[in-house]
Amino acid sequence: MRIKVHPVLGPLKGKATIEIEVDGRRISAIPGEMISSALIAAGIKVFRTTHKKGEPRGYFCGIGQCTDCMMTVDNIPSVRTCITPVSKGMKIKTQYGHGKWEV
Amino acid sequence: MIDDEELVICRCEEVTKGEILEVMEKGAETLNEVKRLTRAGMGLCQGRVCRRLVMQIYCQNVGKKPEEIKPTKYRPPVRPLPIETLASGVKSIELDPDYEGI
Amino acid sequence: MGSMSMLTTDVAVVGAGPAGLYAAIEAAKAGAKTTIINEYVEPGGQLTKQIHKFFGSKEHAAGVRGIDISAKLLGSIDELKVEKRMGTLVWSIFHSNILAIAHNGKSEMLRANKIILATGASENAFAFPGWTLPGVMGAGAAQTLINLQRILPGNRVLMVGAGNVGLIVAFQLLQAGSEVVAVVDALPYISGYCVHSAKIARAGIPILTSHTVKKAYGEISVEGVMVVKVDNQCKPIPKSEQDMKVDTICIAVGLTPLVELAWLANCRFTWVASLGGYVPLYDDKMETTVKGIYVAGDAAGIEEASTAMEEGSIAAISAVESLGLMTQQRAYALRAEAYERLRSFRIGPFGKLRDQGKQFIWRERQKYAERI
Amino acid sequence: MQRGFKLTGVLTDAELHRLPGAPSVERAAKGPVAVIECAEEFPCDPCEYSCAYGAIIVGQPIINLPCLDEDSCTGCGKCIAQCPGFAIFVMNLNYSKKEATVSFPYEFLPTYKAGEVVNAVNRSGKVITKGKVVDVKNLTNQDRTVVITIAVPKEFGWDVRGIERKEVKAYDR
Repeated sequence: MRIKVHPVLGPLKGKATIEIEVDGRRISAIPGEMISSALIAAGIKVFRTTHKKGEPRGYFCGIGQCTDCMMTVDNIPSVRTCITPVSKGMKIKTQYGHGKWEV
Repeated sequence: MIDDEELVICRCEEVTKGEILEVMEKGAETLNEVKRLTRAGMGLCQGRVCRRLVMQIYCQNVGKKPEEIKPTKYRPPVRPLPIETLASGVKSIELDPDYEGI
Repeated sequence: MGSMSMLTTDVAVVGAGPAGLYAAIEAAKAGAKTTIINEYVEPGGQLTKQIHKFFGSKEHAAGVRGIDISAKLLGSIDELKVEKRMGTLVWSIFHSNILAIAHNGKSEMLRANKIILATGASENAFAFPGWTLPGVMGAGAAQTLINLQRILPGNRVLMVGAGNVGLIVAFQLLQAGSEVVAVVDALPYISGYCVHSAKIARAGIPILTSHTVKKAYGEISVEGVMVVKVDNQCKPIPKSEQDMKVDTICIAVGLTPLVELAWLANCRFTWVASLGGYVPLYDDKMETTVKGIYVAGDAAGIEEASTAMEEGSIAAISAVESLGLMTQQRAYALRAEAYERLRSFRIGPFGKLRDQGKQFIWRERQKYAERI
Repeated sequence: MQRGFKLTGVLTDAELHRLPGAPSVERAAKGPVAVIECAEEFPCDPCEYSCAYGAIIVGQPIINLPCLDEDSCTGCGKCIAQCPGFAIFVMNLNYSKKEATVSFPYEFLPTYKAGEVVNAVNRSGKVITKGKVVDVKNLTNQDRTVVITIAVPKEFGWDVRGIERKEVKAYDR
């Protein structure tokens, strides 16, 4: 959910003018925001599953330290979505285990 | 607390508290040994999340304070980056022949 | 290795938070060629998400919001023509004076006469069954989401940790529009400032001391949490469980100085619990045991933004003094002033512990100097 | 064992009346006055500079608890929005025959308008009475900290310290 109004930060300035694709589903995003933000705004919480136990993981540290939020972005696996900004037409996939390079 | 053995400590390598205690029981003496035998702290985040937790478990188990033990080592690169990026910088460093590394 | 191009600078500052920005400003003011490097695209560090008004004195912009202090400091950085390398990570230190930096897929070497490490801190983890479920996150991570990204992490939140970070972020979650179900802390008392706990209490949020998380549960993300009362030994008290329906759990159980680069540079370290863990040894000039490498801010021990700013200045003053860009007398006088201000910050029930930590580091530094 | 505000986050009456920033019961009975509910020594002094009458003294060292000079305090309320800790309130126990007013800082949305009837809360966030908004100030120098004044039955003057936030749903999403 986006915070459209805020008592200190005021109204939300960015507009969700671009579209990205997540596992085939199209969602809107604000140019410049991080991939993880667009996903959470769209209600998506599970970003990947782990390689040993297949457990779901999502946004955890928010500053590119923990690697829990990694997804396959434009066929490149293990992209840290919390510090990678969205771009128009970006194709994002839930990553299973270590992911696969799909060239 | 229940589920203690099953508690995941290293999120990246999915190492449990039970596994850490097990290698210590089998003879792992230093933190470095615990790390290498369990792989706790050797995954994607390189211990950024679990380093302190592993150390706490280790300290508790050997009955020592953090100041009395030897921490695990850091090695470059200390930030995650593609090997391709790393290689692009090698050209520009004059390696000192006497330099013994970190 | 024909076309070796090494970047050079007088003073390299790693980290553009309060300590780093102050260091860069002070170094550039003295005429040093100054380069400031920051991993994140946006400089400002923690300041960029601190929407609350700061405590402190006039000199430290008390009463001004962190976000606005950041904007002001960034203005000075630009005015003083500090070279900014944002979105750039430092992945190693070689030979005590070469920083290996990477930006946009390209790695370069930066030789700096003086290096100031103002790399800040990272959030401590707290492991409980279910802590890997999506919906569990650092309090700082939640703060980044709400104040920087303008995204609500969830509707119902449990905050774990009643220190200042936990209390402040809990309040900011309310401001953003989340419901905070409770703030819990295993300690038998609230370790954060009373003014922060009072704000939370007034908002009707229970602060449960001597309580911890037993487990979080949910199918694919957090659906609820079992909170349990603990005794003095932090042991759970049977049958004291409370089930809370939440979709988000924030962890605020302290910070650890982020000092990987100082380890790589072979700086000597010591463990100081009151300052957050391993801290490099340094002297009253903020210089580590490796000549030319300075440390400031949370990287020199977890403290406040205001003290980080002072330490950043002290480190930079000492660096430019050592470069011959400032007279000894002037550097001495400026440091004395800074320490005078720091002294008034490091007394009282909260400041005292940190002061003792700092004194310990200086003593250890002295002992080390005598040994070699 | 910790007691009082370190355990609950809320000042007890005894703790409150011991504070150097709290006015005496006699002074409070006379009319508008600041109540500075700042109980821990940490470095902070914007309140001192905010007062045009010199009624708030922190002095040196900066960790001193703010001390209220209750005879100099006019209850103007300029200090409320300047306290980064939201710890200053203004109480007017003489607002009318039956009512007292309490002014407090507010940094939530949506905000309130004069005339609205609200649920007034005590330090623990518990609704203790109904109140009516009599003033909402949002001046530039308050830097986005709104100061709301509500009128409540006189006997609640010492206890009311805020209002129940409006439903989160009221947020424009």
